[in-house]
Amino acid sequence: MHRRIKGMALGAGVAACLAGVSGCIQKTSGTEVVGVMTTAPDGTSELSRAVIVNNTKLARHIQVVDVRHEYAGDLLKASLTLTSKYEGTLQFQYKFAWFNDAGLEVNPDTDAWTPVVLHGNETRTVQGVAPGPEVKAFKVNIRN
Amino acid sequence: MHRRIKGMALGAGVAACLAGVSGCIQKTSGTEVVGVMTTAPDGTSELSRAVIVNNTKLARHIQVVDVRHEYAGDLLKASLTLTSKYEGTLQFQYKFAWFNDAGLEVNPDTDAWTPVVLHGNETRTVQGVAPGPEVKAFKVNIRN
Amino acid sequence: MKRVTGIGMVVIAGALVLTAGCMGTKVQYGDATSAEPLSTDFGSSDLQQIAATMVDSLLADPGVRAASTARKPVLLVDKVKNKTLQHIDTESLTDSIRTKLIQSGKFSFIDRTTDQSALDEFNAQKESGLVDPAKAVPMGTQSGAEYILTANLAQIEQQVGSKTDVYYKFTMNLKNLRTGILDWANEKEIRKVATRSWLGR
Amino acid sequence: MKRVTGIGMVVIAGALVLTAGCMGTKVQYGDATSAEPLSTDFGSSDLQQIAATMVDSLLADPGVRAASTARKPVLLVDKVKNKTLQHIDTESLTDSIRTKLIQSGKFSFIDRTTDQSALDEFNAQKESGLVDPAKAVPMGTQSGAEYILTANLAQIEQQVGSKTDVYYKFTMNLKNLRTGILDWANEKEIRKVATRSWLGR
Repeated sequence: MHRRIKGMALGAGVAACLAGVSGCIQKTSGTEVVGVMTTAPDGTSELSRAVIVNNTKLARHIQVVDVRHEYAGDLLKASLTLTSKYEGTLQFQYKFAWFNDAGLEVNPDTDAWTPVVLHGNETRTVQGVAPGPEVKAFKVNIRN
Repeated sequence: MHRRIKGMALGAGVAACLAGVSGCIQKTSGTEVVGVMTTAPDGTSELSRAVIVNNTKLARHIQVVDVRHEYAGDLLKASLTLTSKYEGTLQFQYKFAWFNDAGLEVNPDTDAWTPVVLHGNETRTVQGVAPGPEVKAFKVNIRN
Repeated sequence: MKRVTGIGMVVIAGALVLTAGCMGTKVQYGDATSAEPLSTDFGSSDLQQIAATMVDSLLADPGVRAASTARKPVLLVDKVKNKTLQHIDTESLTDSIRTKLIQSGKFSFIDRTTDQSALDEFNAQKESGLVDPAKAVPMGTQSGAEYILTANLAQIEQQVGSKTDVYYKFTMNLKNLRTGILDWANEKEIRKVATRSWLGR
Repeated sequence: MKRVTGIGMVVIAGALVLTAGCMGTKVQYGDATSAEPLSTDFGSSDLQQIAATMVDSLLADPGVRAASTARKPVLLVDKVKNKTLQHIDTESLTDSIRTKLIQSGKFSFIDRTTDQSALDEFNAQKESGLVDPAKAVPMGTQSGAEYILTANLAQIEQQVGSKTDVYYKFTMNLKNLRTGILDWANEKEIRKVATRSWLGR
């Protein structure tokens, strides 16, 4: 009797393992942050930003609290301030993409996913520098 | 009989260990101290500070009693006075981060967590020197 | 008695079929820029992170920017001193950094590792008799490097129980050949932690 | 009896499958600046703490500041004298210190460890026949060091019963080559205590 229960438990474990290996759908969606430099008729330029949440569970944990920029010479430098809303340690990754005036991506597929570790409720900035002076907009993908 | 109790104790120990490995949530949040240099219209500059408590348990033990600054040449030097409210020995770590005028982090990811040991009810200061003259604000994370 | 053993064998055979049916190799294209590490060895994501950090820092540095506004400085990438215990293709790492810097349009690069091919072509143009001397490229007009990018890759590995902790540090310097001064320096630290466990996750 | 053994074998086989399927190594990127030590050996956090202390002290020192206001003094980092019993990559430690000091913009550094690469490039510019002499970088115009940063790393280890206590002390000096005087000195002490226990943690 005891042995049978043990066997059933083992069987359930094997099934769980197989399911884990063959993989039910793993969510890889996240948050997208878009920043576009717009130039007003009087010559001043400003950054308009948008945050698109595709994964509400991740967005509950990581919040984009600020999007800033400055120019390093003629290169756009973008900075995101991320805050963890979670008490434990969070692991996620982000990737920058850069776009020119015509909306085309500059040097596509060259920016890589960068892993970040956020400790409980920590606030951190992640930065990226545009690959060229023609960049007028950027996009940051965040996922875990 | 004794043997069985020993076995059960071992089992419980193993279970606790496994739970530790597979990880119930470990709180890694702490306290955040922010200091910003603001320059008044008459040219005098002063430090405005804020203490953000994310972990009430830690905040009951470690209290930030003072935030001071001075200039070493053109480099901002920040000092935090921490007091332990606990009778035993406390172990925690802190990390500085530095920001420029535009709010962008200067040399991100280069400051490291520094461990500190506070004996019962001890008061200690921790210091940091800005990595460059462009620094106008700092942030200190404290966690255990 | 015999019957029971037969059932046992059927069960074992069934298990084998199950295993054989599930076992198999599925091959797919993955994300080339993925940051999901498989081991603590130096991997593609580490290479990409290091290259991105170095390029961003070099492009944004005020001192380097000042030197590269009037005209593009000529750079040479030196071999990376690999102080890890692994065999790492550090040339691949510096190739990535050089490629991104060339694409930025802020720097000029020369490459001494392919000088022999250039010399072979110059010889062919002069001595093969095939090339019109008027169309041949004159020799001895190339640029020399004004700066050298030097780098170190260090590793600290600690293993305790079922946990392996590997820390990599890549340090890069820009050496000005005229003054000998290191005009720029930056480093990138990476930590990878492997935990062996009996319960998978 | 025999029947039970057969079932027992199936159970064992199942357990083996379970183990093979579930056992695994989880690899993750960790916080590169983490201060959670795994052992009393010299680790990445010790390196970072020492580097931060030395840099902060050197930047804030009034005497050094006075010397670096008119113009940047030229420094050279000497090899660290490693007096511990461990193999420690002390160059990686001084690399961190040098990088932070260069980034502060207060000091100039020369690097004698990469002089050979510079000489190779000078030779290539003069002797390969590829480089236009007018574009070549003139040799013999580099700066020399005015200060040398020297350092010692000492260790005291004590082991009693299940307790291991390791004390590290890093001492750094700034030697003025003109006067021979040590213009600045600082040290950083680190203690790591390991307690072996029977209950895992």
